[in-house]
Amino acid sequence: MEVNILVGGAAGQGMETIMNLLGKSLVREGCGLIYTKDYMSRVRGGHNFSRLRIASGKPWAIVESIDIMVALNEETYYHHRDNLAPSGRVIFDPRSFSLPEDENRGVPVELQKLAEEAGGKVMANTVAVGALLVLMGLQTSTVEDLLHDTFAGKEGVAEKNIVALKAGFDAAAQFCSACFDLPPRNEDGNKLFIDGNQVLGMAALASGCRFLSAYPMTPSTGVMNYLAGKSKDYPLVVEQAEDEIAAINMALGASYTGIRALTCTSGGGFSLMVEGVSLAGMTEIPLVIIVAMRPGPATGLPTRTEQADLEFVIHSGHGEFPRAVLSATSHEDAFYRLNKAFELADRYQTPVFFLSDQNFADTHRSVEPFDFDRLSYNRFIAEENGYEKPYKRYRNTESGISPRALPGQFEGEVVLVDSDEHDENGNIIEDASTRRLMVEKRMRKLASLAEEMDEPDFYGDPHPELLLIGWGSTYGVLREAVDALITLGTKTGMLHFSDLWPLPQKRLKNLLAEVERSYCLENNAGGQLAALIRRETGLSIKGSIIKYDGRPFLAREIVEEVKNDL
Amino acid sequence: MEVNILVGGAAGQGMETIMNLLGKSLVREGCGLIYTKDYMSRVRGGHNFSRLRIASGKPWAIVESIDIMVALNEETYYHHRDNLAPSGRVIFDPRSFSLPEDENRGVPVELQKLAEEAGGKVMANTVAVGALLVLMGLQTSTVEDLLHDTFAGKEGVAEKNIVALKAGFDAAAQFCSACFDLPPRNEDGNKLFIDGNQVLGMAALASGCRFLSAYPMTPSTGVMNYLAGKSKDYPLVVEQAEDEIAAINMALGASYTGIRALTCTSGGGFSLMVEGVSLAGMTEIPLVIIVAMRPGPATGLPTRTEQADLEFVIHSGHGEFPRAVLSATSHEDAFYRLNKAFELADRYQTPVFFLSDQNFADTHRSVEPFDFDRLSYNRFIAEENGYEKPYKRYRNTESGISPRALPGQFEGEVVLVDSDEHDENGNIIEDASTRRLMVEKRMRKLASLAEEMDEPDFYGDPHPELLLIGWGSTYGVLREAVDALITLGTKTGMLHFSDLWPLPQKRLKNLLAEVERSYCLENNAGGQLAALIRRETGLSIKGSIIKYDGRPFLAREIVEEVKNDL
Amino acid sequence: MIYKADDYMLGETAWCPGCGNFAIRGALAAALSALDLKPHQVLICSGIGQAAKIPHYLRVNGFNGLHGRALSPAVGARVANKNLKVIVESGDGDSYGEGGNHFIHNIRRNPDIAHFVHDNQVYGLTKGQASPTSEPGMKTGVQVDGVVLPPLNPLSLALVLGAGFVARCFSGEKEHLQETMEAAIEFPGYALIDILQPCISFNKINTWGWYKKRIYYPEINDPQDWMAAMELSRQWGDKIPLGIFYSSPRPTFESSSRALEGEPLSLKPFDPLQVAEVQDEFL
Amino acid sequence: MIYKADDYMLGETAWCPGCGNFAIRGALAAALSALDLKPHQVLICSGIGQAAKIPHYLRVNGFNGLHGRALSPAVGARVANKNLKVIVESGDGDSYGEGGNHFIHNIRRNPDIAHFVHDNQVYGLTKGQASPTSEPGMKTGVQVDGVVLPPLNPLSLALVLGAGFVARCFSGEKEHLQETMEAAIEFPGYALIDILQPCISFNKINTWGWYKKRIYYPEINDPQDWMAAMELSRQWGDKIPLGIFYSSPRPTFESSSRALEGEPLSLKPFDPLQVAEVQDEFL
Ligand SMILES: Cc1ncc(C[n+]2csc(CCOP(=O)(O)OP(=O)(O)O)c2C)c(N)n1
Ligand SMILES: Cc1ncc(C[n+]2csc(CCOP(=O)(O)OP(=O)(O)O)c2C)c(N)n1
Ligand code: SF4
Ligand code: SF4
Ligand SMILES: [Mg+2]
Ligand SMILES: [Mg+2]
Repeated sequence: MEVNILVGGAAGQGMETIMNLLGKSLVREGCGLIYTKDYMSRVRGGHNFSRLRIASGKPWAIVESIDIMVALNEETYYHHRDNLAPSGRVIFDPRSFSLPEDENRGVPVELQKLAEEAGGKVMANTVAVGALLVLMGLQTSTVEDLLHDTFAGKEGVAEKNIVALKAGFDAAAQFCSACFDLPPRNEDGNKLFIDGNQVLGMAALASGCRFLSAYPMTPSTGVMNYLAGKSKDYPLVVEQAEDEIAAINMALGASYTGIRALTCTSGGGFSLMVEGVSLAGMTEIPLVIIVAMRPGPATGLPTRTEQADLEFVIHSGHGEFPRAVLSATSHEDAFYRLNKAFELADRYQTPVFFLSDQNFADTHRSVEPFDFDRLSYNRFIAEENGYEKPYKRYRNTESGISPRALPGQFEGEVVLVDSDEHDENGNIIEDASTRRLMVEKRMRKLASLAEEMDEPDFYGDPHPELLLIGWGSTYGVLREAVDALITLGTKTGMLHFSDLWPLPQKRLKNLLAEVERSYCLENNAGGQLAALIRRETGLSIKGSIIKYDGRPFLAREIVEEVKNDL
Repeated sequence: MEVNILVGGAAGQGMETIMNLLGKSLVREGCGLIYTKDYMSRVRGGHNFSRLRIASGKPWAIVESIDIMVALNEETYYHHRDNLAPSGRVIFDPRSFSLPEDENRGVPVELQKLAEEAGGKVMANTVAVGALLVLMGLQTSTVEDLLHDTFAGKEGVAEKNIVALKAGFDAAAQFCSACFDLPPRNEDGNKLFIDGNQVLGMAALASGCRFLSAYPMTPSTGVMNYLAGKSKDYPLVVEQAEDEIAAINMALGASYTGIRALTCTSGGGFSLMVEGVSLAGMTEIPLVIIVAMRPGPATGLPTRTEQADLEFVIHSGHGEFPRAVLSATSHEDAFYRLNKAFELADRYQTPVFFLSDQNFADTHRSVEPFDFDRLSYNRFIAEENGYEKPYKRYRNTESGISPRALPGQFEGEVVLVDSDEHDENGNIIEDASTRRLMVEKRMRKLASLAEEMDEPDFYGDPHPELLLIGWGSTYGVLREAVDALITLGTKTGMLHFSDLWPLPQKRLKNLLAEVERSYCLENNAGGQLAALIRRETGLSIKGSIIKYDGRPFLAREIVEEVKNDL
Repeated sequence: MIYKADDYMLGETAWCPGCGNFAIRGALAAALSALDLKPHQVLICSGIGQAAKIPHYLRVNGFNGLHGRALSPAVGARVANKNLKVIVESGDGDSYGEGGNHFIHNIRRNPDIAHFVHDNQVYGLTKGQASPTSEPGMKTGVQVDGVVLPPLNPLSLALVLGAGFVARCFSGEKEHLQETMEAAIEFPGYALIDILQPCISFNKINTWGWYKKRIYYPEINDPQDWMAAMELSRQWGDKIPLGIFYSSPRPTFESSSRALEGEPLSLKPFDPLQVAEVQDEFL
Repeated sequence: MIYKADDYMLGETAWCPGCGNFAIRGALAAALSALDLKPHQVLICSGIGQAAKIPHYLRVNGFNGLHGRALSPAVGARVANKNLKVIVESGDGDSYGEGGNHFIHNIRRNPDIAHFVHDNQVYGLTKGQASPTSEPGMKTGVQVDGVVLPPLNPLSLALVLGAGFVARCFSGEKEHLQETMEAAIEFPGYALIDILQPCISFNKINTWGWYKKRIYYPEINDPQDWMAAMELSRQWGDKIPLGIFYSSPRPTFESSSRALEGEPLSLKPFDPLQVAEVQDEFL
């Protein structure tokens, strides 16, 4: 049992207001949901839309079919009517446009007029929310509370919005009240309504990150916005750099000097950072870099999704040095995994990448509150009596990890980091034997780093014949595809990589040996995970399901591709 | 039969003068030779040295053993005396330092004093050349000619140098005259004495390159110097950019507007260019990029050699797009191959990389004059009646290659290139189907590009049991190793890649199936070609011979590693 | 064919209705028409941002490159084909922020390029963060306590770096803008116009009204008086002067290069065999 | 322990005998000693170049980063630990060329950093190409017909961008250099000293004698007189003024950040559980 909602209009018409009000109140009502955004790289006009799916259990991905459409403009209706269920409904403003004669699913609500009557045009979106509520048989009280929360301190605003809300509710009630059954709800409604960027921002804050230097770039900017907001209340500096080169170099300076630092960007900005990545590798300075992927090359499709920077990130920066690459799969996982990224960076004194993408970054889901107890905070900094004297920043050790002291930490000791090849003190050298020593010292870290990698997550039939392999933000849609294929009678499993580099191989090798068919599923044209698996294991994944049009996968597409391939 | 010379001293002592005079005159005398540089990242002081090897046939690599050492300072002697042959000689200035008592190989020549007597201290190097000549049983006349050429127009300078030269000749003659036999020489002496950077600069000029925008960075600066010199006489602009980002973007603007453009750099500078690389991929603008590798990460060892940027270059830039990666193997090959790079860039409208390294860039060899007739110059530009009207920069075609017109070329037509995803006109788009069309159009070029790749060069026993696989500047040393192994009774062959991406696979697969043992030999720590081969073919090369201390391989090391592994 | 301003107009824009960009586009089209520059004779290079979308909306050659990197391809284009009129058009973030290094060094380089900066004092396309010219105190999603950095003054900066043509316009003064654009395009060398442009969506401080109230046309007696230009360029606040503050040509980048004499490089024929003598020096 | 100038000296340098860098290093060591700054209290950030090797030759904390990127890690260091005295020291190519964008925007940002530029008007380490401050006409392996770009004037530029402390020194005037360094280090905010430095190997124009003949100490009555400073900064040629042309503090980057009040960030303890309430807003 589920309800699928689409809200569409031009950029600037305020879809987000509707979705946030609706989404959050539904979560408070105990609904499990997911809400995704499809928007253009512009500020006004064009065609944007959002989908919200409420389903029993946990909805992991959206579907195309629409039960309730809110068409803020005519274009929306025509764009999407083919996906409107026969029993679906279209909320629209009859003063703005009319539906074709043969369309009998309309729910005309005078959004603008009712809003104006309530006190202002801007509240048209609140009117629409009222209409949505009544169609699903909900009352307005939860949204009312929310409006009070949101506009706390702004005299009269909440009240006016409540008038608008009720007006929408009443207007739509004339056409259909509770036409849609909501799936069973959980008792407490004590879930978070949160998007991917917020999860990452919060995870950074809760990992003790104290400096974000970044340059705005979609779809990573949400992390910056989140942390900037928090810098009012927490000991945290967020600095907009003059460019991405400054961003990463500032972060490195801060990390060297002793605080956890972060930078975030997307492909083009990341391209500008790779010299800094190489510097982090050479100087052995911990750094976490969130790369929120979007379709490239170059500027590409700034507000769309893709997973095409995996190999670039793994090989980014000139020269050779250890690094780890983790990725954002589900919201549930990402919170703890970004914490892991900070821990790994500090422990191994090396850059750690966290690959997100627009599909993850901009998607809201209802999730269990996070368990802050599960977070770690270990800085792996030398202690007064815990290091060999004299202090040497790059002292040669068995693990390859040298004791890390902070500048100023110990009287009489100095900490020198160097971009050139250097000796144990950090002083520039040119001789072959010190060079060898240092390459080997750095590279030795890779072995233990490899052991920190989590094996990919398995889901599905414990004895699968068919294996779907994925990574990053396709986690949810793959789960839905697995469920669907199992229902259709195919013993299906999925193996989903969160930690990507050094590539964990055990579970993959075991499973590949057992299954009959396997597919690598990726939001890119090159099949990059498949290539990486081949590079690391020599094993070829025969099947490939790829999508590179900037849109996330639908479970239906995956099921079809698999079925067609039989 | 061979003579191996080492000239060593502090930076600034003028080793280069000696080597250039000597090398060029030896070539004019008909000697086959190679001359390499080992120098520090400083301007004065430290320890630098050069090796010159004269051997019958074609010397492909230097060796460690020394027949004649010119020790411009004491350090040089102690650094290298272990490699001095029992019958070897050391030319040194007895007023500057003395050799140990038990050293009886000394040839004391008062370099400074004789120079001063000839007219100035700076000519000490010329004195040394005179001494070298006599030791090898040569006369001074060829060097005299050369001095006249070099100082043409500078009144009296050649003459003074000739006095110095003869003084050195005479002084050394007292100790040994013709102690070393030169190998048989070729009749005409009509060979070029040229280093790798000069080969590349000349190839660019001869390929019709008309714009180099670059930022100085060792070991690529030689290309810039060469072309800057030529900009006096040829229609060629060389511009020192404010940074590498400007360098690549200027080159792209020039290429778009219709001239062949080049940029050159090394690892750190290349890191700054990768966003531009991605732009070249998206806009489909031809561009040749020379990446002269040096040891990284970060600043690393600026004046040393490494082959650690192969995978970085192949995956550089965010997003996916076709590219070609070629490399510098021998001087003989590089000239034509850089020409191929320009042709491929123009034909496929895509970035083409040319991987050089310090070992190639700074090494002089004697080579046959190049055959300019073998160079191609095809611009693949649309002709007035050769394109479908209206002109569309990104017209969809079967090959993926769109007709390329230049801005201003056709009245009434405009040429629009775009960093965003675009339609056939170049106008920004966001819809899924145009995106798919364009990704597929671009990616289609890869298939025919792959067919342009030359199979790796084979050398050695036609039915090898042992196969050495290499790429780039290790060509020469691998040849010498193959010869040595064959002499030692091992049926050895080598497979050497010049064109690396898309990786040509046929010959490799065939050979691997036949041989018993195979080694990938690389100047890096990661075994990047081996990884690439695995990625592309699933095949694992079992043996790995790697060196990452910033120094080029010696044939002896290769032979030993192979032997030890038996 | 004679091109009227409308003939340069192309496609539907993605700008917000009411945005100052429209007037700037209009003024440029009118300027091109007035100068009788045909579409194929003009090249606009831009970076990324709202302003930088302009090559999609005008029928001329276009190079819509990377964020912050509009000037560099423009220089390359001048090397290849000095017959093209090259205009760089981009936002304040693009030109002075990400592109700051190219801004300062290309002023020194002095290529024959007209640089039109749509200065809305904000990052429009990425939804409202501070740009280098944002007013102190402006609150944004990132500058949550308000902008603290003092705004960069592009005109003073250009003057100090030796720019030959330095002007300020306002998108709301279209005629003046058009005239100034014409002068900048005709000027031999690098010519900067910083164009004040209201962003109705994100800049709630520097609105059309805000600008309108402050702008005035000072009398400029000697456009070669550098100190006077410097003083004008530093006026900001209650009164904001418009005009060509400085105009005084100096040798261009193109004129310093032997290779750029005569025909454009892109038209000079080439044959590898003609240059075979270059290898002789290595014999 | 009390550190005398010599106690800061470290290792053997890779500089050419006779290079101006030695005197600059000496002056800095003397300044650190005079200010009683202990090695562990000081951090020098540098880029890449001859000048930029300085962290290897002085016993203080050092961040020898990337070419052109010395200022950025210095800012980050100030965020993490505002108890450190942070000095940026690098070459003219590094600071004004590759690093130009950080130069202009960090002047605006105004972190409490002293920036000492070894201005030898040439790229030393890469063997003599033109730098942004090279004299027109200077011939090099790349500028084969001589430099054509007008030199960038770092002091005027800094003034226009609002720098609070702007000075010029000469490595051959060691005492003045040391005093000025002390003042710059003590100055609250970004403080620039452009230090004229002979490069005996590659700059045959601006030699020690060339500088020596031209330098003079103008009388500076009011170090807060911006216009006077601007005029001084523009003097170059037969007479080259030395001194602190401008000195007038304005609010620093650090002072604008709430998080930087009190203890340095790097010393503030942290526990994830303390911030668990942040997720409540999503309920
Ligand atoms: C390398 C890189 N970094 C960041 C971005 C994201 N980005 C696109 S436009 C823009 C700012 C645009 O501001 P401005 O230049 O002032 O143009 P406006 O939109 O205001 O006209 C940014 C940060 C990008 N495209 N590329
Ligand atoms: C990204 C990058 N580009 C280029 C280089 C090469 N490089 C090293 S130092 C230098 C110039 C140094 O000039 P300057 O900063 O004036 O220092 P100086 O040696 O004169 O003291 C260059 C171009 C580099 N290391 N990194
Ligand atoms: S966001 Fe601002 S600058 Fe961009 S189009 Fe809208 S009004 Fe214009
Ligand atoms: S090259 Fe010039 S700057 Fe570098 S150490 Fe030598 S004299 Fe000094
Ligand atoms: Mg703007
Ligand atoms: Mg310098």
